[in-house]
Amino acid sequence: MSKKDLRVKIGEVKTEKGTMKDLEISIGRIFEEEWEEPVGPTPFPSIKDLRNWDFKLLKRYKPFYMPFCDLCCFCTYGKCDLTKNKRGACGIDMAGQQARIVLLACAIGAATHCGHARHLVEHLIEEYGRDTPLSMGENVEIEAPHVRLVCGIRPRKIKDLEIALDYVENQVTHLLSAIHTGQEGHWMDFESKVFHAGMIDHVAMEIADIAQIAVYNFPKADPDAPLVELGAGVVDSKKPTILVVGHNVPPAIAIADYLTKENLVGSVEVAGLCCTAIDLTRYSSFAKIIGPMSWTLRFIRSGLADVIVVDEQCVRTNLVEEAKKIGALFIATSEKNCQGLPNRTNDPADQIVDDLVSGKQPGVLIFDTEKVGEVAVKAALAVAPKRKKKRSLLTPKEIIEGSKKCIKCQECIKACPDNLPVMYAVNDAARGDLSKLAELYEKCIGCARCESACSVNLPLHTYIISAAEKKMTEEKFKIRAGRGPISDIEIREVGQPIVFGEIPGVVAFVGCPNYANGGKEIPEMVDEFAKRRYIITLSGCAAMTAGMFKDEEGKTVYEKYHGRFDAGGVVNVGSCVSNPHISGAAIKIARIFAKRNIRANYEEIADYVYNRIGAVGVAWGAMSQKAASIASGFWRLGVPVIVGPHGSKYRRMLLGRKDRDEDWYVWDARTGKKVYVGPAPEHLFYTAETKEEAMVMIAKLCIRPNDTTKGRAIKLTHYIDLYKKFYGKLPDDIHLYVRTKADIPLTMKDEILAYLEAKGWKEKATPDPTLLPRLIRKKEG
Amino acid sequence: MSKKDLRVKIGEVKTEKGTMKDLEISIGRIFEEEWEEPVGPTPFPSIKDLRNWDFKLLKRYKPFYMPFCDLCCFCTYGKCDLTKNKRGACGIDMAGQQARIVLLACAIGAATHCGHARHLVEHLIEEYGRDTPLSMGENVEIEAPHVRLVCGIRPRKIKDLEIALDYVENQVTHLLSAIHTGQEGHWMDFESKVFHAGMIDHVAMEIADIAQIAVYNFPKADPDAPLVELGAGVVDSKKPTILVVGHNVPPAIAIADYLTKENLVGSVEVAGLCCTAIDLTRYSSFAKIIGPMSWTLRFIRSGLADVIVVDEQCVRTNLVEEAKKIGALFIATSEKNCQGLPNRTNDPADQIVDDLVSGKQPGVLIFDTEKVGEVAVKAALAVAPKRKKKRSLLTPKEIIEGSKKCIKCQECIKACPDNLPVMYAVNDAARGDLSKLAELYEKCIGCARCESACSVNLPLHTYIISAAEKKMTEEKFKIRAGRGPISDIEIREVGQPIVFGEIPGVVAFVGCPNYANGGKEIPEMVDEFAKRRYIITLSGCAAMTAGMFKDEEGKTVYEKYHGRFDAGGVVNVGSCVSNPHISGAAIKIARIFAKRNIRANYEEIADYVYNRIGAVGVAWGAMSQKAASIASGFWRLGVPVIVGPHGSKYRRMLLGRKDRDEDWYVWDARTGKKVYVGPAPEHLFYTAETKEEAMVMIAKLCIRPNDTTKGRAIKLTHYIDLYKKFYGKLPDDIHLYVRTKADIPLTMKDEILAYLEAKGWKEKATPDPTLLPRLIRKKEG
Amino acid sequence: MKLEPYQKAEIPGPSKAFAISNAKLLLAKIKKAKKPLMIIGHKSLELEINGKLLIDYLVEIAKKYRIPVITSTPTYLEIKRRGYETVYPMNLIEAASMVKDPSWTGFDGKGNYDLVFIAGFPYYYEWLTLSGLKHFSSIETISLDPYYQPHASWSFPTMKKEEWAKIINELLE
Amino acid sequence: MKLEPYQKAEIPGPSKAFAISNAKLLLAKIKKAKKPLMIIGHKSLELEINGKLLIDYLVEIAKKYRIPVITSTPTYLEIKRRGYETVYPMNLIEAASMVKDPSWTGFDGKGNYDLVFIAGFPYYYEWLTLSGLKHFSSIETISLDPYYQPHASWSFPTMKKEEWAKIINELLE
Ligand code: SF4
Ligand code: SF4
Ligand code: SF4
Ligand code: SF4
Ligand code: SF4
Ligand code: SF4
Ligand code: SF4
Ligand code: SF4
Repeated sequence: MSKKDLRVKIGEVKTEKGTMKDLEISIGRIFEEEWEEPVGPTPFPSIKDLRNWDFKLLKRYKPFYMPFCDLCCFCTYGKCDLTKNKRGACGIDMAGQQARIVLLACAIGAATHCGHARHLVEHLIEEYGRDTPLSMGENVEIEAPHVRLVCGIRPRKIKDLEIALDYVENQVTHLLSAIHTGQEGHWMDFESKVFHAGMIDHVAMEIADIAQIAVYNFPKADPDAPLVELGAGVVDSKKPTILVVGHNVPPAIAIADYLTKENLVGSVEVAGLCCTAIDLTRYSSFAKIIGPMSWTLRFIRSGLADVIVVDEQCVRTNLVEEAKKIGALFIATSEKNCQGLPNRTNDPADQIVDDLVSGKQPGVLIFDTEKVGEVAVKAALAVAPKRKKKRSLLTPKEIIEGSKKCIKCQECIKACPDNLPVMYAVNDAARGDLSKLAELYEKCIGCARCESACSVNLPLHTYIISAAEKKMTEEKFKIRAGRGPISDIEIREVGQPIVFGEIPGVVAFVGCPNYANGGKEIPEMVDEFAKRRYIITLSGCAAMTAGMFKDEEGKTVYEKYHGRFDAGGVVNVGSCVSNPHISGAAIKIARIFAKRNIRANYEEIADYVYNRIGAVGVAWGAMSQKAASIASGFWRLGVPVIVGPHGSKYRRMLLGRKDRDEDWYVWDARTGKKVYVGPAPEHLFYTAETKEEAMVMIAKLCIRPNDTTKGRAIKLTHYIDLYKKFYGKLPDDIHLYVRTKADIPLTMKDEILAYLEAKGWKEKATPDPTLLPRLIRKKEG
Repeated sequence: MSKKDLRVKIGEVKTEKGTMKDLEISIGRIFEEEWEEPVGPTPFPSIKDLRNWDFKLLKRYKPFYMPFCDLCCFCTYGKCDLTKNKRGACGIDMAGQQARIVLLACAIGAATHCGHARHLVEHLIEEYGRDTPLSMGENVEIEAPHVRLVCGIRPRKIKDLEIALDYVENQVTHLLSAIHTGQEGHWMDFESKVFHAGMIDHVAMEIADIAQIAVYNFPKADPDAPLVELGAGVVDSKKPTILVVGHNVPPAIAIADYLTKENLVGSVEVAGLCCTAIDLTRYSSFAKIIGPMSWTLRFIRSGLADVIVVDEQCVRTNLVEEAKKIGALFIATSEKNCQGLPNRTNDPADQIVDDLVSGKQPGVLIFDTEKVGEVAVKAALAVAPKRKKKRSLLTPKEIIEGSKKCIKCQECIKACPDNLPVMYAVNDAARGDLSKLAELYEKCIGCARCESACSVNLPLHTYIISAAEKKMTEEKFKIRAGRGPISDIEIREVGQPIVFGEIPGVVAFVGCPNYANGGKEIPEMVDEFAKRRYIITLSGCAAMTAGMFKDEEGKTVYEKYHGRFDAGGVVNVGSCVSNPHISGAAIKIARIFAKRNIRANYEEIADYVYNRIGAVGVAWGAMSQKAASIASGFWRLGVPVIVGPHGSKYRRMLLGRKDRDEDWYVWDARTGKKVYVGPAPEHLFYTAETKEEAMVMIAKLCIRPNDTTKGRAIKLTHYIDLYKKFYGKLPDDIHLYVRTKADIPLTMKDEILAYLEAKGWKEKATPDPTLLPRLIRKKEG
Repeated sequence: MKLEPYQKAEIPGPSKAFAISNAKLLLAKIKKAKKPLMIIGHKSLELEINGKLLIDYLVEIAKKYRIPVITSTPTYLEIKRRGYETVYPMNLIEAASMVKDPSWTGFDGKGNYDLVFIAGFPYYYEWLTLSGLKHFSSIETISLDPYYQPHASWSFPTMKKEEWAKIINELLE
Repeated sequence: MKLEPYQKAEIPGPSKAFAISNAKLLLAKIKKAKKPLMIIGHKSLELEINGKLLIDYLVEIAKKYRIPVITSTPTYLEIKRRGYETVYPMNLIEAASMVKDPSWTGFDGKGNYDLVFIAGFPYYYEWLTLSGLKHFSSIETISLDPYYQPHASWSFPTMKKEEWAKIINELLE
């Protein structure tokens, strides 16, 4: 692919300048010549091109695999027992198989964003034309850092994105192919492919987001993006309500447009779950956000939605059934999520509305976005008076009566991903006390597995939300609408303090909050680090969750902190596909602050980010394959990621060994010498057991070899301070991070000096760090 | 994608006619105008475009799912228990999950062929230029039936294939994306996507094969392609030997070219496993075929290979280790299969050879095909005298001594995919009798799971092959080299007899023979149906296996039968990627014989094939994800597939219900009436328990609604004859297939008439059958 | 006597067959069933237990308790040869997909079967078919093989062949 | 007392923990171990058994048998508060990846541990870590949770808390 070779053969081309017949053109490269930045070594890199870089990381951060299952069941030779060092019929061993599973997850993740980006770009081109410019606003010159970095092209118009998408699809296909039985076998090469999947995933996401920002005129690098209503309680229950669910926003936008066109704004509520909600609020001032995926059943069963419109990704797969329960009408809009429904795309809108409202067809499939807008609104208006917000919530009496049927089999507890004490809450309920059920609401992730498992078919999830109904209706918060990219001005201001370490770090809260406590702990962590003047970036469901908590003054973190990409900022970039603005900020620092060439220059930039930019990702409740590939995109770029304990289910961690000095040498680009720089960053992929552990690790993983003494002192202050707070003592690895006495935080000087002495600490050098010998300016020896 | 929109923006284009600067072109469609065939309704169909057709098939052939596991472990919500009607945390149920797993397998399969095709086409373009014409020989006008049918384009030069590959990659990405948690949920839509994966897989395979046929000048629709040596015994053990393994032939061809260039033909043996072997023998007269994937360990452990060169697909994943055991040198050549080896692509050939031969690096990775040729040959010449065919086979004494260590734990039996009685054979060996071990050789599929499981680490697979060494060295057979496509002339001759049913059927033996008995049973079935004057087509490992048996006269089926696509022919089309020549023959019949438009006209052609062409696929030991997608490509085209019992591991069958009359109505295109046509074909995907059952079902599944009375009588003759042979009585469904008395085979007239009478049989109509109301020529009513 | 799949890796998941420990249990099942059915595979022609082929045991059970049998070829001919006539040729998975359908009326047209005995197939083939029935039907299934088939409702544990024969012989007494 | 994962779906595969049925067995294991280690999770601060927190039982065992403990925060503070000093702050999987490495010399620099007790983590977290150790190390692992952890070498079955407490109390006597 590095020589991606476009060619066209056509019978007839019509351009503004006339018609050409039987034109045939071959083009060796598609690189613009007018762009002054030289093409780096790896334009459109294939799987193998960055393998060396990956191996460098993988040698420092060895995978620790945790198989979900002793078996492999990938082909009809299987199942194969891979316990311990057994090999499967194809010759694979357990490490290989685990890495292969991780690759599968990441390939699915990357494919999902790529498919999303492709459908979005196709749609936008159809609606707005292929020449729509890709402006990210006045303050953003580097519109697509990932596309530039990886592909080596500079997209100017929306059609330029298609070249990059072709590349991503090509690579996804090769990656998936490597999973076939009897292909790759070595864990290390599987892991390198995992990183590759992550890299192209960031390209795909970036494409999706810049396309929609440009065309729909979402906030463009706007630190003051408006505050938006958030929570299960923000919907006006008296109005007809449309619920949009998913990630690919055009159908939701068509609904908003139709309402605007028909002067119905204010008469119909439009609220959303997951990223479609986030993206809709970047477009429309009247849309509302209910919450993340785990809020799906809560909100639907509350009965407020009259029409449910789903697009793709993170859409609970049995919503047709759930919609039926509450008499809501159901519209599917994506070819990736058809749910067996009749395709009504080519029928007149009114006929579809009739069939829905009359109950002839409780659900339909419509691929025409505009028609979705019309049908959804008309159907909502028509059905709302009829169904009168039918709900499936239950009265205390119903719950108490039902609970008495429990046979105490514990199946609910055993089915719950977090082993929540459902049975005990039910048994209390049978005795008339619903408080335990209501308490579960806080921790429950809305998966309904308990319900599905119940021996006597109690609607357990409904019990939980019914018991907590009051709490649910009181959930009214604010979130800052997704602002999109970080502006060049912001980068110019923070580039140096970040690279020098004076802003102690950039912490990105991303991914789903689909594990217990996610809801409470994310806002707490955000607050802690914003207070400490880290830069906090957020996206997707994590961004919502951060907003779902109010301090004593009734303020969410979005109201409490500013939205600039600067110390102490709480910066919601947008939906999941906005994540590349976070990684992209690091790339931009390399370009704008450090003047590195980024064009097709992945390895050098990753090396730069890895050694200099104290960024860390936190995915506190991530559950999806997309989350896996997003994380691996961060890893390849040299940004460590922390997950909650549930993250162990991703089946492997990438852990450094600070006890092995030999692992932590870099080249000094100035001298060509190998220099010990300490375990910085110590890990690349890490599960924290508790939020306290996570907070300590966040602070530590922001440490980078390039920190100035001032920067290192600031970072150590936070690390040590948090460590002391949560462990009651000094951390046992300070000596690895203190290079000279000037690195020591002033306020802890004596204590640390004593500690260093006890450890026999010696002064260390501060190099111009790199893992790439080719970047040494002076030849060694 | 149906409006696949190519656009180019370039700084500079150099063409033969000069240089253009800052050219920008937008092209709405890429369809040649000069091609007189009109563009059908579904050019470059997306996932949803053939959903209606799929649903028609799926309503007749309902999936019967057989979960491998009660659980789903696809995301970090899991594992989820889906037993019975439980739902996972994402809302999916067991039927949805099983269909999703099938889709995953098929997406992997399609991706694998697509990746293969892409690498091949890129390589050929690089080596031979993009304008290399795609000639399939004088007698083939329709060079790419699948590309024409699906994409609606007519590829003339190799570069034209890239457009189709872009399309396939795009669709693979969307399909994979549908597997993400919280996307598709309904089994029926997953199954429709399965069919879609199969369809694009045939496009991908076709691209790969016509590219290599055209460029490498493989036999072009040649019924008299040369006979080639086949078997584990055909290698001259005195010569330095290179073993090529995999599917993507360029590195093997580079070896052959280097030998030719250096005048070394005859001094070095080149033999192969799997499809690379097949494709190499289509190129080079001196190459030999060892056997299918299951022969891998046999041959390697025999020690004959001095150098092992692997490319991609169906390559046992621990061959680095196996090569080490016998001191063979190892070269990997594909980015999909790097095995953690050092990348030596940019080093001088002699230096690599030195490092290999000296043992400094037992294995290397080389992406430069030409360099692979040079290194492999030089290394083989250098190492052969040193290693002296070191083997890992054992003497009877060694086996007997070793066998005494057996602790009778049965782990070997429990680990064997076929529960072969390994322990009992070992225990006999301990008593000095190796005959049972030698017997296992016939059934063993070479997976080495027994070995891996053995509690006392006995090299059990080596025991088996050592005990059967004599037999192995006597394995010398012939196979006809892959002939490529079916010529237009052949189609013209057989089109009518096939469509009318006078040639009773086309039986395609495809896929791996990786289950016990595959080796014996495939040749037997081929012989039976060739004798009955069916047309037998074969590809890949099944084609090899068919050749691995000699009749009393010492002839293989390739020597016994002609190679024309005509009654009684045994037609090896080539490797796995040659499969589309088989399905393509059906498409060509529709075009050439019936004059249907095939361009972008999938549904109509599938309807044609389904109702008229008595073809059936047999995958008697298929194990791979590729086999799954190949099969599903046949299904969507209306061709049923039979697998052996192990095929149950594909986890679902598509079974018709002949007892439900209402399922078997078609439209009569002449009258617009709905007409009962009997269960023809009865099933779409079927496991046969035994070869006898398979043979009866093969004959039955060739029956089609369109058969003339003569044709039907012939088909029934074979069906009833085989049924009587294997069940000793008349089948109980003849009345469903006899439409008028003229359908009754003459030789069985009385018996069948009596049977019909007893069944209360009534005469039935013979319509012009179609499942598509739009094809009715006269409006109904 | 372990409740462990005979194919080591073919772990079913949380739901596993109950163990058959004696003939009484089998007898009770047969008695309780309104319409039992037996499906026999060709491995029954190879597996010898105490000098007698598995197929002989199975046919004797079918005869004694008048259980109709479904089988394929060549087993069909072998069963006929053993003088049992209530035997229908049908493929295993075809049979399973019929039995799964509550509206199927069986070979006598009088209604579907409610208990399926199964034995004598390649392990994985039987295993998967039983899985299909476990998840997608409410039919009770009993494997009569001398090893554990966890996807059945009931199965013998993987056991010594003599012990198996003892129990089966009791059933035949 | 079933050998069934506490998370219904977390079926390990063919290789499963042996059941701990009495205190003697645990005692023997401790005695035999050259260098035991205990890793304690924060759920031990929530789980009450017979009026006493799991962490208290665990710390008492550690104290009595002088087993060094690895734990994270906030558990670290809680263990210190209980007066046990041989406790090292470390993340569970970090600890597992160290223990897995035969060349790791432990906290005393004298060599790696050979027996790991583990308890008090979120079920799946402990489950997966144990899986990592099962497949990629030869360390013996014992789960002390009152429910079955099948990826351990040894585990209590899922059992009544009183029964669990009885056994543990015997160990503490
Ligand atoms: S992919 Fe390999 S290990 Fe997995 S089931 Fe197939 S042969 Fe076994
Ligand atoms: S719905 Fe809530 S309580 Fe029920 S299983 Fe899921 S997380 Fe547990
Ligand atoms: S699964 Fe149902 S019956 Fe069983 S304990 Fe839970 S609530 Fe009670
Ligand atoms: S890997 Fe998953 S689906 Fe496969 S056997 Fe294990 S738990 Fe079941
Ligand atoms: S994909 Fe669905 S069923 Fe599977 S593990 Fe995830 S939540 Fe459970
Ligand atoms: S190598 Fe042969 S005998 Fe051994 S497990 Fe595989 S198929 Fe069975
Ligand atoms: S696994 Fe090894 S020790 Fe056990 S029975 Fe088989 S040959 Fe003997
Ligand atoms: S037939 Fe099967 S084993 Fe042989 S090459 Fe094809 S997929 Fe591989």
